This record gives sequence, C-alpha cells and structure tokens, in this order.
Amino acid sequence: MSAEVIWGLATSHVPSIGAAMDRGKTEDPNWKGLFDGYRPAREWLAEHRPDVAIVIYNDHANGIDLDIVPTFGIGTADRYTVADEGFGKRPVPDVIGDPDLSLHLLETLVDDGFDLTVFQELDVDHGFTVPLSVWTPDPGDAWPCPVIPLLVNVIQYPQPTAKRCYALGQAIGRALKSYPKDITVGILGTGGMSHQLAGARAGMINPEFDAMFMAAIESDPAKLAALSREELIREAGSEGIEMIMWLIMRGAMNERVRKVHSHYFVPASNTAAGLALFDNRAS
Amino acid sequence: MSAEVIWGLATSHVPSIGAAMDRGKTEDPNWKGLFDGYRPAREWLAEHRPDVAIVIYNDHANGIDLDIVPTFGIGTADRYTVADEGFGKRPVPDVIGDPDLSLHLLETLVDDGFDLTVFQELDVDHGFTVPLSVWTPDPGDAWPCPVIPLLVNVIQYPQPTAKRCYALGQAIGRALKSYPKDITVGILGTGGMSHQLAGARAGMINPEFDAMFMAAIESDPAKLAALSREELIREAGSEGIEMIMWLIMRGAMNERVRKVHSHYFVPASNTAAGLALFDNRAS
Amino acid sequence: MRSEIPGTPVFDGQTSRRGFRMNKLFMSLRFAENRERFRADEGAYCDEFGLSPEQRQAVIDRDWQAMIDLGGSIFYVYKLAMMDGRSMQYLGGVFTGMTEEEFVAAMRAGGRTDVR
Amino acid sequence: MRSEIPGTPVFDGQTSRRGFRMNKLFMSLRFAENRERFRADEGAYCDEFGLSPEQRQAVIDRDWQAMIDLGGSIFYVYKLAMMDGRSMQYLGGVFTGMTEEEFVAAMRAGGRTDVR
Ligand SMILES: [Fe+3]
Ligand SMILES: [Fe+3]
Repeated sequence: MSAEVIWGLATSHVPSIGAAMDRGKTEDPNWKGLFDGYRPAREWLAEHRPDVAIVIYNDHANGIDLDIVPTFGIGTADRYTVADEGFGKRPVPDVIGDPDLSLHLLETLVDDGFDLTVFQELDVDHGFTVPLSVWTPDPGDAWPCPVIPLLVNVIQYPQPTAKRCYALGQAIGRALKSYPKDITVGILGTGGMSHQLAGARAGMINPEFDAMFMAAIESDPAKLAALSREELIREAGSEGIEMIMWLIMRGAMNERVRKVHSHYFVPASNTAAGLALFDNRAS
Repeated sequence: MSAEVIWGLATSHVPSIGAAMDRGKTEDPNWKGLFDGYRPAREWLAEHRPDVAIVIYNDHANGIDLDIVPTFGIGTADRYTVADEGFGKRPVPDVIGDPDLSLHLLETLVDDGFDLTVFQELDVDHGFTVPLSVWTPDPGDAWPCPVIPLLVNVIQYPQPTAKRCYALGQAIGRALKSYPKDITVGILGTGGMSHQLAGARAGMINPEFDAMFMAAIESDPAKLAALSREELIREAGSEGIEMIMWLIMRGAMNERVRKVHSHYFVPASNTAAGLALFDNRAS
Repeated sequence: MRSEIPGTPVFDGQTSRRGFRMNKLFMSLRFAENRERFRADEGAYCDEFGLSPEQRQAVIDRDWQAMIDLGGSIFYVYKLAMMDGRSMQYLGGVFTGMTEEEFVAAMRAGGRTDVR
Repeated sequence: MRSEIPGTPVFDGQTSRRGFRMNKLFMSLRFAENRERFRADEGAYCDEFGLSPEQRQAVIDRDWQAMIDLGGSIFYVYKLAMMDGRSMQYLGGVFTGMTEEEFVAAMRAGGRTDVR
C-alpha cells in the first residue's frame, strides 16, 4: 500500500489572480489570456481528483510573522482557516486537512533528516488559496479534497537552497510511498514566475529564464536544483526565487513525467504567471 | 580567522537547580552534594571566559507554544528576556545576544542543509538560564558574555534523531571555523540525565545508562548518535531523551577532547543531574 | 512505526492534537491575570478555551492522570499544578500511586531504578 | 558571502532585524480596529510599536522607498499601501520613477525585460 502522486501542478499564486476570479473579471481583456490558458489544465484536473493534495507555498505576512521564520513547516491540523489579509477573507471555503497523512509525512521526513516545523494552527493566505482556485475555480462549499500545507521560507534570506528543496521533494516522494493506506495525491508547487516587487529593478520580467525553467522543471530538474540563491535572484528577481517551491513538487514526482498542459502569461499584476501540469503516471 | 570552541559544558537544566540557587538553598543537605560537585567546573570556567556562548536547549511551554513547534531554532536577536514561567522571573540578568554570529551560523547551516527556524524575539526559560547559572552562579548585572540560543524540539514526538543532532553539532563546528572574526566560543548542551515525569514509570532513574552516556559523550559520541528515539525513551525515560542536545554540543567540538570535570547526582527533584566539562584544546 | 513502552506516555502528534486546547489553557496560566480569571470561574475559563467535556472535568477535578490521558503535556499540566502549589514530586506520586513523601523518599534513595 | 545585485534589495537577516518593529506595525494593519487606531493618530501608533524616528517619519510621509531602505519587507509594506488604496503597481512606479499608469503599461507590454 502507498500514497501515489497522480499529478503535480506548478502555478503562480499572485493575489490578483484570486481577486480577478473573486470579482468576476476573468473575461476582462487584461485577464482573459491568463484564464483561457488555464482551461485545459482545469478540465484534466476535474477528471483526476486525488484523495488528498499537498500545497507547497509561502505565507505573505498573514499566517506567520517575522518573529518566527521556519525554513520548512508542515500543518497537522484538521482544518485551516482562510486568512483575512486586510481586505476581508477571500470568498472561498476553509481548508479541510488530513492529520494522519501530515503526521506520517512529519515522522518520516524528520527521520530522513528534514528539520520541519510543525503547525497545529495556521491561517492560509493567497499563497495557498490562489493555487486551489487555479485548480478548482468553483469549489462551492468545499475544495475537492483535504489539503496539507507545506510552508517554505522564501521571503527572508537565507531561503533554503534549490538543492535542499529538490531533496525535500524527493524525501516527500519516498515518504508517500511508505504510507500504509492506498490513496492518491495531487501535489502543488506554487509561486513565480520571474518578478521583483521593490528596488530599481521592480517590474523586471525574464521570459528566457522562465522558458528555461518551464522546460527544465519537466525534463531536467537537477539542473534547476543546482542554481544558487544569487543566480535565482538575479535571473528571476528577488521574489521570483520562490520558484524553488516548484522543485519540491517536482522532487516528489517520478523521474519521468508527462506534461499535460502549460501556460505562460505576462502580467499578473507585477508578475510573470506560469502554470504547468504534469501527469505522474507517464508509463 | 575563525571562531574557536574552547570548551563544551554538558549540564542538566532542571528548574529546581535554579530555584535552589535563587533561594539560597545550595548548602541544604539535599542540595549540597549537587552544588559541591559543580565547584571544580565553575572554577575552571571562571578562568576560561569565552567571547560568546551558544546554549543548546529546549523550551518548556514558556517561550513558544504548541501551535508552532520547530525541530531546530536559532535566535538572532540582540537581547533575550528571561521568561516569567508563572512564578515570577528568575532573579538573573536578561541575555545579550550576538546577532552577527547568529546570522553567520544561520546562513552557513542553511546552506549546509539544516532547516533552522529563525527567532527574532524569544523569551528564554529555565532550560536556558539554569545552565547559565550552573556555569556562573553569581552573574551580577550581566552574564559573562553574549549568548546565542539554539532551540531543539525534545518535547513533541518526533524529536530530531540523535544522529541528526550530532550532525548538526558537526555542522556548527564547521560553521564556527569559517567565521571571519577571531573569537572564542563556549558551547553548552543541556538537559538530562535520565528522568521521566509522567506515567507509571515516573521517577525512573537509570544510573547504568547515564554512566554509559557520560563516558561515551567524551570518547565515543558516534555510539550515542546511533541510538534510536525508542531506545532513548526506554533507557533514559520520556524526558531523558533530551540528552540528544548533548550530542549537538559534542558534535561542535574536536574529535578528541579532554574532560576537565564531571559529576553525577541523584536527585534534582525528579531527575538524575549530570555535568561534564570538556576542554576543546586537548592538544 | 513506534513501539509502545509500558508505563511511558509519549507526547506525539496525535496526542498533541488531542490536547491542543487544554495545553493552551495551561500555558495561559503563566500570567497572573489569567490565573485570577481561571480561579474565579474554572468552568467558564475551560469553555473559553474550547476544552472537551472530559478535559474540562479533568481540569476541574484536578485529575492529573486524566489530563495526561486526554492529551496534556506534562510541562503544560505542570503550570496548573504550580498554580495550586503542587510540586513535580507530588505529581510523580499521583502517577505512581504514592504520597508525595513516599515519592520524594524514593527519589532521594536514588530514584526508581527498579522500573526501567 | 552574498554578492550584491544592482537595483535589488535583498531582505536578509540584518535587514529583517532593522525593520522588525516597523514590519510588525504593518502586519497589525490586517485588522480593521488597528487600521482605525492607526488612522486616528499615526505617530502615536508608530511610537507604540517602537519605530525609530526615521522609520516613523517614513511611515507618516508614505515614503515607500525609505520604508524599504529602513528594513521594510515589501510584503509587509504592502499592507500599509493597501490600507491607503494603493496597488502594487503604484508601488512599482514609485520604486522605478514612473507613474502608476506608466508602470502598468510597462507590465502589459511584457514587463521590464530590459533591466534584468
Ligand atoms: Fe509568493
Ligand atoms: Fe528540559
């Protein structure tokens, strides 16, 4: 028996993507190109609902403060409240967790030498809910399945290295294989693509780097795992470094995956938005 | 240039040891044996004052709560307040930190694949202040030098493995060697020795295991690093597992160390109290 | 997979989840104003923290063993004991069926070396 | 050892230490009652959070660049901007010497691909 990753979804988590959906602006000329590009992925995902999902994301001054900054964190709660980020909660359902799988991951990963921080209570912000909305635009009263948050520090230097993120993903893959129940899992790596919010380079976009990253995340993740923090910040921008979270997702998948769909769009507010959906049952 | 560990001190951090000192009971028949045994270590330490100290400890429901439990944490503040644990603060000085060294350790250790949680604000409890008092019974207005807290989860299963703790210690040793200033460092590993506070085994003491641990921490730490959580809990008690923190201290020291003094005493309230002082300049 | 060790409660993730609200209550007792509010109406204070009926009863009854069984961490439970002026040796006695004096005597005699 | 990347503030440990109290203030603005208290007396609110005189002035003047220079994290600074009804594109304009419209136009034209 084991938990089997059936798909991996890499996607930006820009708040304005959620806001565009919440305000019914997805057909606006400035947004239509983005949301049209999501459609094939959403259709495929609707037909491949997993038993549990894991969302790899970072918080943006909503669920955790700067007095305690964990490199990696995992939620073990049975419920996660949607955060009020200062303009009211997003009109989306709270998140049901899966404490059994959370604790299995925690125990296995700590044994494997990953120094996770355990969250028994956590409000989840747009970094978490926007990817769920990208996956499931109309959740109704509940998201398609229980979801486990895996938090990564991408805001405060030193972030975990790309190499460490990839290794964590691989360890998650191993941990899922040893789960003593037969379940299917979807895994979401969030953030990116290139963007920088402050400084004289604010607004920078690097389509060549993004294209390289989009190709390599499928076929050569080890190449991305070799990037230093400095290279990531230089090429993808001070906030684009958050793409290291895609590597955690990718590490949890098989060596060979099949790309179902990908999409690249500029801009989602100040950001290059990317989406890539991979079928883990490549065979 | 480098930061050089000049000594390592392993010591219990039982609150009643601090209370006995704060209340002037060190000459009481029930306590005298413990404090007399500290004297040779204290005398040696008074003559070997480092520029900075690192205290490896765990919090006991005072500085952090169970909603966020980090496996490993490091403080980066310039000051740490002594916690009020519910009976007023201990009458000891607040702790001055060393943010430069903290941040050097943080960046080096994260690069080395340790997933630390960063504390910018932290109240330190008896787990931290009692070892300082064991080292320096009369600090006056200030402790002998700045001190950096390194937090370890020993309360909530899964604790980091003994192996991981020893590896973290070794990584701390390497990180200190690369510090771009010439300073001396004292390192304190706290907790233990055998004890169990709850359950039908409450009050258990295992002098044979403690003697083995005391000998091996000097000459064969790798043997201790191979102990499983289950072995530690069985042999040292559900709270005695905190002796994994001694291994972090030991890992940061040289392969060969010279024992200056050690002492073993039962009981400090419900605990076997141990002290071991090692000179890292064995030559 | 963890093996059980007889007579040894292990505070693991499921235990911590079970005891979460009760342990939060205990931690709040670090502050004098909370201790006063608790003393003034223990039941109401328990309800405020969302304790289960069993946990609420265990707290009010000072049923220390039940608090541990219902997810209490000994370090947190001890905050309540301290408030009551109880020592860790008193609790040790409760958990082992001894009086505090007997438990202290056992510790001074070198600890319970027979139960390991 | 970190190499500097021109035009790119990196929010590292020393920056975070410097901006700690100011960022705490920004985070507090998630809550309506805090926004009201802040609006009622911005200086007093800054003092309550222990901001340095420079940080206090930067906040009151809405000197966004100074807030970043004085240790603000953009995600935290943004909480204040949101309260003022300012967008991230407006801030982008401030940091790059453009109007909000110019910045939005640059993004819609594919982003600032010339500054990387
Ligand atoms: Fe983000
Ligand atoms: Fe302890």
